[in-house]
Amino acid sequence: MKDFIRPTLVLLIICLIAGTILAFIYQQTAPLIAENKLKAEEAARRLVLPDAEFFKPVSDSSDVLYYEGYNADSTLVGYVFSCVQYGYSSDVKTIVGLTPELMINAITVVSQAETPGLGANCTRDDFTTQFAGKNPYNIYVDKDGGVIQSLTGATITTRAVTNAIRDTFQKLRDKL
Amino acid sequence: MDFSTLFIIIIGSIFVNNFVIHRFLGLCPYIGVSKKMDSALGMGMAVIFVMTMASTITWLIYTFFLNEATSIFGLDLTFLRTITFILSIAVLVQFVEMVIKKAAPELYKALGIYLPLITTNCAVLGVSLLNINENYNFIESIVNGAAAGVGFTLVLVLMAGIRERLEYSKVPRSMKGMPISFIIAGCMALAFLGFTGMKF
Amino acid sequence: MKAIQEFTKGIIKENPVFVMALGLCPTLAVSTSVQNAIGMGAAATFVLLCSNIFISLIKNLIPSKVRIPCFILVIASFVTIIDMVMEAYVPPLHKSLGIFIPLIVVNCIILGRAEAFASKNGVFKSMLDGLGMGLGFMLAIMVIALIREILGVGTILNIRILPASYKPMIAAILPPGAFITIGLLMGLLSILQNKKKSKA
Amino acid sequence: MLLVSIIVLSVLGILFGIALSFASKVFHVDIDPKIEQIEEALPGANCGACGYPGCAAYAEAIVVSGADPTLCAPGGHDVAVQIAKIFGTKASKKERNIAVIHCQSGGINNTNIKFENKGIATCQASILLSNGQNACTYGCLGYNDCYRVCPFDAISIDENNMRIIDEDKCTGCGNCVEACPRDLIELVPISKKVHIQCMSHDKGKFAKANCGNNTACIGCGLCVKKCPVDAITLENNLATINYEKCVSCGLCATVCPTKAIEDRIKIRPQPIIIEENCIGCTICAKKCPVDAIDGKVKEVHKIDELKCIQCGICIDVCPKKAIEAKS
Amino acid sequence: MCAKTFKGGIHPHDHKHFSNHKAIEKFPAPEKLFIPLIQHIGRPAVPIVKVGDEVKKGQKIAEADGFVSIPIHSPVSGKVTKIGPYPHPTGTIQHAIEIENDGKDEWISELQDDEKYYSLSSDKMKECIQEAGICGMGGAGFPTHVKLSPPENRPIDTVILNGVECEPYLTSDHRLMLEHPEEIIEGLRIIMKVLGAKRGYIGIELNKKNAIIIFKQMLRDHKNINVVPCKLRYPQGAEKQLIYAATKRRVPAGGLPMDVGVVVQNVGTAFAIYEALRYHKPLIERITTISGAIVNEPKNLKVPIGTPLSQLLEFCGGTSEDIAKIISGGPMMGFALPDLEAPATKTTSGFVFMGEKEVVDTTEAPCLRCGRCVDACPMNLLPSFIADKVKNGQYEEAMKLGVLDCIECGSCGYVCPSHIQLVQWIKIGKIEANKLKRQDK
Amino acid sequence: MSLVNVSSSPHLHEQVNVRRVMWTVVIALLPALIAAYLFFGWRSIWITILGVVAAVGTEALVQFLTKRPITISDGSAVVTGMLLAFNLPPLTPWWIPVVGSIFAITIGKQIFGGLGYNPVNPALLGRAFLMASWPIQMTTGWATKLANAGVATVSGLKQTLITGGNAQLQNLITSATPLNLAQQIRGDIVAGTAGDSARTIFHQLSSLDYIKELFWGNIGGCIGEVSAAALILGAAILVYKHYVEWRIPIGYIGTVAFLSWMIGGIDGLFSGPVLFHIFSGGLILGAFFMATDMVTSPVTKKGRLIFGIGCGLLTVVIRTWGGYPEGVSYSILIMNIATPLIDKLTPQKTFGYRKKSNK
Repeated sequence: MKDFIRPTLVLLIICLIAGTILAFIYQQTAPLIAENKLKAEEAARRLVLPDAEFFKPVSDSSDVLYYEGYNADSTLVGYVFSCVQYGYSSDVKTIVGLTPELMINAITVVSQAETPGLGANCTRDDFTTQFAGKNPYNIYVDKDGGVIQSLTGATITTRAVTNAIRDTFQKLRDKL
Repeated sequence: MDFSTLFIIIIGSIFVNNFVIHRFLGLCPYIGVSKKMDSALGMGMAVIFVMTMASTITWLIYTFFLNEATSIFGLDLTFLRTITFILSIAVLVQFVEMVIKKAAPELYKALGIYLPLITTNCAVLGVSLLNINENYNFIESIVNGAAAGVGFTLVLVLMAGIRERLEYSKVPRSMKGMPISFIIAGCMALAFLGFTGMKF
Repeated sequence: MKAIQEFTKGIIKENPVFVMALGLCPTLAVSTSVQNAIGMGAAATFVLLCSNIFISLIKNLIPSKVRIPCFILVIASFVTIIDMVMEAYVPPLHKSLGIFIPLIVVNCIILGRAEAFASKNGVFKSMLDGLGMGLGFMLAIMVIALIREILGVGTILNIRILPASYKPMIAAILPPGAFITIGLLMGLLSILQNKKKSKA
Repeated sequence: MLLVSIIVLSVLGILFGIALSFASKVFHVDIDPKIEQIEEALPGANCGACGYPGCAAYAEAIVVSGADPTLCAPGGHDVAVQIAKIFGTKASKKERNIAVIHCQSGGINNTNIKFENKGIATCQASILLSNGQNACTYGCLGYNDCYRVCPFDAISIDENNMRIIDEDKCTGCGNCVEACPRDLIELVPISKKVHIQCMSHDKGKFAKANCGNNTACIGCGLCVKKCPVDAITLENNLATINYEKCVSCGLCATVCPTKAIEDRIKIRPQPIIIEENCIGCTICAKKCPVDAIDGKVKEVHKIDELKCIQCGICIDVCPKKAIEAKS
Repeated sequence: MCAKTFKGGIHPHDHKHFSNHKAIEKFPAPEKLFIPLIQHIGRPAVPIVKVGDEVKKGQKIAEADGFVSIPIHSPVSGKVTKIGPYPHPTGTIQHAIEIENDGKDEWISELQDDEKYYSLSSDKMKECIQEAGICGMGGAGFPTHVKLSPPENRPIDTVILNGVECEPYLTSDHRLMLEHPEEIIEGLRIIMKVLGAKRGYIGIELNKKNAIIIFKQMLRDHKNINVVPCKLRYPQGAEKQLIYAATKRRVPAGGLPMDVGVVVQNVGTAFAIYEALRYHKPLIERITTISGAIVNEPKNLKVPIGTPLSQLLEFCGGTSEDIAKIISGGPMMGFALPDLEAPATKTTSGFVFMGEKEVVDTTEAPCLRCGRCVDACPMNLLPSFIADKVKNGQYEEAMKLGVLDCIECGSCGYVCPSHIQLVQWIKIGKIEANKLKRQDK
Repeated sequence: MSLVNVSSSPHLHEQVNVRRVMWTVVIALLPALIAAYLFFGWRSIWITILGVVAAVGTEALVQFLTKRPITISDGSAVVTGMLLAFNLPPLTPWWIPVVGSIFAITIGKQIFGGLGYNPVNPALLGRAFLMASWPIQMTTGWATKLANAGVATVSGLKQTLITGGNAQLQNLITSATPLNLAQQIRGDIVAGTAGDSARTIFHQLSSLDYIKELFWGNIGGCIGEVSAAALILGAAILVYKHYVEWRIPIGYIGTVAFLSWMIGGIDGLFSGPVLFHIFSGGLILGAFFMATDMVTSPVTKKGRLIFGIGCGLLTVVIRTWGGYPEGVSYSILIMNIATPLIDKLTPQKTFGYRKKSNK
């Protein structure tokens, strides 16, 4: 019987200690982590809609979540939505800022794992800036007859970004 | 059941995002146990078995204990996932090893001796964590675990084949052993790049 | 052996990555940039240091049957701690290291040192050993990352050092580049060692 | 939160603790205690660096199939030492053997040849072709099979294409002995320093003519006569040293007309008797092969330096360490 | 002509034009003969004469040692001058009886002409063959009487005479077939009677059309004997390959032709059997080809056994340039000799001399794994893999790959672009594998 | 008498050695190079020379540094350099073939001990490395003799484009190789995002006119893969010389033909453009010159057939679902890696081998 008790007991004690410490540290860090997440999202929104002071999430039954951006005077300065589509080898997630006139204000690619040096270049400014001022309703990649210049050698990623914006916007447009 | 999803998971885990040469998981046994084809195969089989088991158990633990939405406690205990996963994998492996050793010594000789090596195979813990990250459901998790194991076995056996062939080649002395194995792995990784971007 | 030797041996003579070929998975996976390398190195060093100290403290209490589960538990706890701390304070780094932080648990270096050294030696020695090994790991991963980042991106720590006209060799930051880099480095090291031996 | 996490972990801990200790009891399998001990000594990281699937498998391989005990990378030297201890240092006091090559003809470059061998350049292969290209059918074939099989780099090839055995590196493993198709290599206790460097059973005339170095044993028998301890015999035209009797005095080498005997002791120090220590036991005088020591019982002995051949036997046999070598 | 063949093999130039038109010449017995005690497979014969003994032509000078062995007879009358080691045409040193020819050419008992030889009982025939010291004359030299005594559970229904002579340069069998077809057919009939076989075949390669035509004509009356014209392909003359070509039967790996009810004999053997039965003449001479581009007068010679090669070459007018290689037997399977001392034996079908230009460079390059050796191997083995295993001392692996099934025909070495000496590696492998086999037992 | 030579049998040898084999391959590759010159101009020869010089130079340098005998005259480095260059776009920057050759020779070959020991085809490894490193330089820089014509040189196809008035497709055509075009159009069609004109174009791919152009090589593409006719001429030399055995190329091309017919089409199963797939994208080059690389393909007869079929299968899979338009080099690389395994799994039956039943 002794053979059973000692290992079990030791394991138990270590588990106890570990559990305690971990739970304690978790309690300390959890709010920070949550805050970080919010901050990061907020920062991304601010990036695509710099005029806005604060954002108001808008969600309806059709489960498309978007934000309305207001300036200090609480006037609407634009909208922010996020969209995602599978690119060459990963999901490409983009956050788009719209002016109140429903033109693109700015976009930023927040997460992707495309080929470095090719598709991954979609996060670079020289790519994202070309979206500013375009009408999201009918943007197309140049290869498809549109105006968005595709990344060299990475048409698929470019398409993923462009088409994601277009498709999501088309769903959203009626609500804005 | 959506079979095409499962198919994509299988192809993805075996070829496109092969655990060893794309995700860098399980490199130690990959380099260590690839000298002989026979042991590579034994190791591979053991890994497939353990990965499938581990995927099952960790998914259950995660779903019923840790995940806030589905947990019986209703609490977010995800921060415990590393510790619970690795503990259950370690115990599972040790337990299975003991059982096989007693119950089926023949099987143990062929397969069981590779079991202890698997505890510290990061591919096993890796697949458990990835299952959670990818939000796979129960069946998908099991399939992913098995497929990842198959992918591991595949590259392990291929590697063993090449190394057996190279054993008596004129590889420069300083490159013999580990270094050349990594070069081979590099060649394999380059070849497997052909699978990237695969879509069905 | 002198205390200072316990510390320095891990850095070059018994370098965990190049000489003992342990902890390969994270080494290759996160060495795409020097920044990641430092982060991973620091995290692993922390875990190694803490677990070595802790295990050398409790080594006499643990029965052999549950030795491995106990060690793993200890290590996993520290890994979870560093995981949470990093997520709280350096979220970008945490994100880019991704799954490889929890995978420190199964890093052979840590369990290996716990078993081979900490469970047999005193606290002070174990501490030095852990620190040395950790730094050796960090050094190795940084060297690899340095090469891969310079070749693959043309930068060090995101600071461009090669002229903009340099067309980055993307393969260097892809999996094949990792394998080939470490293979060549190991080969180089063994050339140096052979030279040293023949001189001695 | 705190409580629940503790509970979860504790439950797991208890569960696994019981499961494991239960399993280890129920599924206990007897194994060689040595394997267990070695497994204990190994780091248990199961990293696979040794090439075996895990520490247990490696431990078993060491015990059962005699695997190299120094393969553990994480454990390094310390573990290797421990494993050696577990095996119990069987360090018997038996003298270490080293390999000696009994031929002075370095093969293809300096022996007389019958034909040009265009076949595979190994000794093993060359004897398939008309029994080797050397004129001497007993001599070294010179394709270095011995050199290739030596796991310790103990065999080197000098500028005269002779194979030299490094006495320090040679462990007497016998790989080269097995590899030599002409059976020229023999394991000899390391203290024996005089060797016959020929294996030719040909008659003197042929043996000499066939030998590239002209250093074949011609079976003249001078060494047999000279040997003070009757360690040399002549059989079938070839002198052979019985190493059990040989005292490495080197006298045979001095008389050999063809220099077929090699004396590896270049300088033999002159033994001198330390008079205060000598108790006159006469052992040395009895043992001296050339009767160079004189002395009566219980009197100090003397060495006749003219007769002395500096074989050193007296130094070894003196119970009082009263004889020393003067450099 | 519907020619038969087998799978694999190669097409080397046959170089037979040097001597295939030269009629067989009788070589006058030399002054000294060196008669090896081993000229066959099995245990060496035991000398029954002493140094100084007078011997007569056809006198038995060595007795068979056991069943798998044959006696040896003196080819001349003279005096035994020495019994000791002497070079052998296989490139080794073997014991031989040296006889000084007295030039009298006295038979021990004059030759008879026993016309009723065919009515002898098969046991009697066998005994006669055994006494005449006949062994397979194609090259291997297996004692003929052993081949003719299959165990009872292996009934033989077919006898194949091997007149393929696929080795380049050699023409001795060819000439024999042209000059003594009747005798050969009679020999075959004797063999068939001894074995109780129903069918007989004579396999001849297409480059000996004149021989095929002769045999077809001669065999009109023998319904149960057929000529099998074979495609020009090396090694068509190998036993198993010839059996496959003639009967489509496959001799099992590690098995013997009798396992499929077949016995193969060389045409020369058939001729010797005929002579032994009809004239009670022991095997003391044979047809040997001396050929090669550098030989001044290539010839087919009827040579007393034990004649040293140097004399044969002299008889053929020597060579036009320095000899770079001396081959005993054909160039594909024969042995290279270090000098001209070796004598002709019962199994020597020829000697080939090569000049500097014809000698192949044998520097090994790394294996390209091109697989040409695999395509060429008539036994369907993997020669390059076997050689690789042998090179690295993995003899057990080599055994698993069938190293012992190799017939050493040399096709693989012939086609290897890297000039790897596959046959020599395989020979080493065979020796080591046999050692292992013995250890296991 | 001077000393004679003694060696083991056989004492005759076929007139063949490594050097002869390799230089024959070089000669067999020349027609394709000439075709490349005719269609793409001097640039293609320049790139090829750079690749060859870099390969030979690297081989010599590495062998010099590792103190091994220098074996550049055996021609294997020349073959590697040529094959590598043949897999590059004609207008690629000059340093691409140089870097590729250096990588191919060092990492692909010399590090394993030189000729005969490399597990994968060095030229293909070099190409995969370049493809991973500089994808932009490797996927642009196509040239055709008729400037800016590309696929559109086919009159019928051109007509379709003009009448279809589909500007975006025209754009696409001028910058891509035929396979690139086919893959993209097919992708669009399968996804349902392309119009009828795209369908027409896809059908044009299997028209006799277009196949003719493909066969002679009047299309965009890599230096060496452009002219199927020239490649077949070269392959004929190798086949005639018995340096190439039928199992690999026939297994390879046959599988591609069957599978592309089965699944490569847009109108359901068994509607794919077979000839288009055979003559485009370096399949001929791969099947006859690269898959048949002796060192990296199986030795056993059955193994060679499996190897060829495997290459074909992977090629079609990559062309149909993969991220690259052209799957030849990757599929051969992957099968190279599997070669030792194939060899091991396909032992040959010794002649006359029987199961131990009758004993």
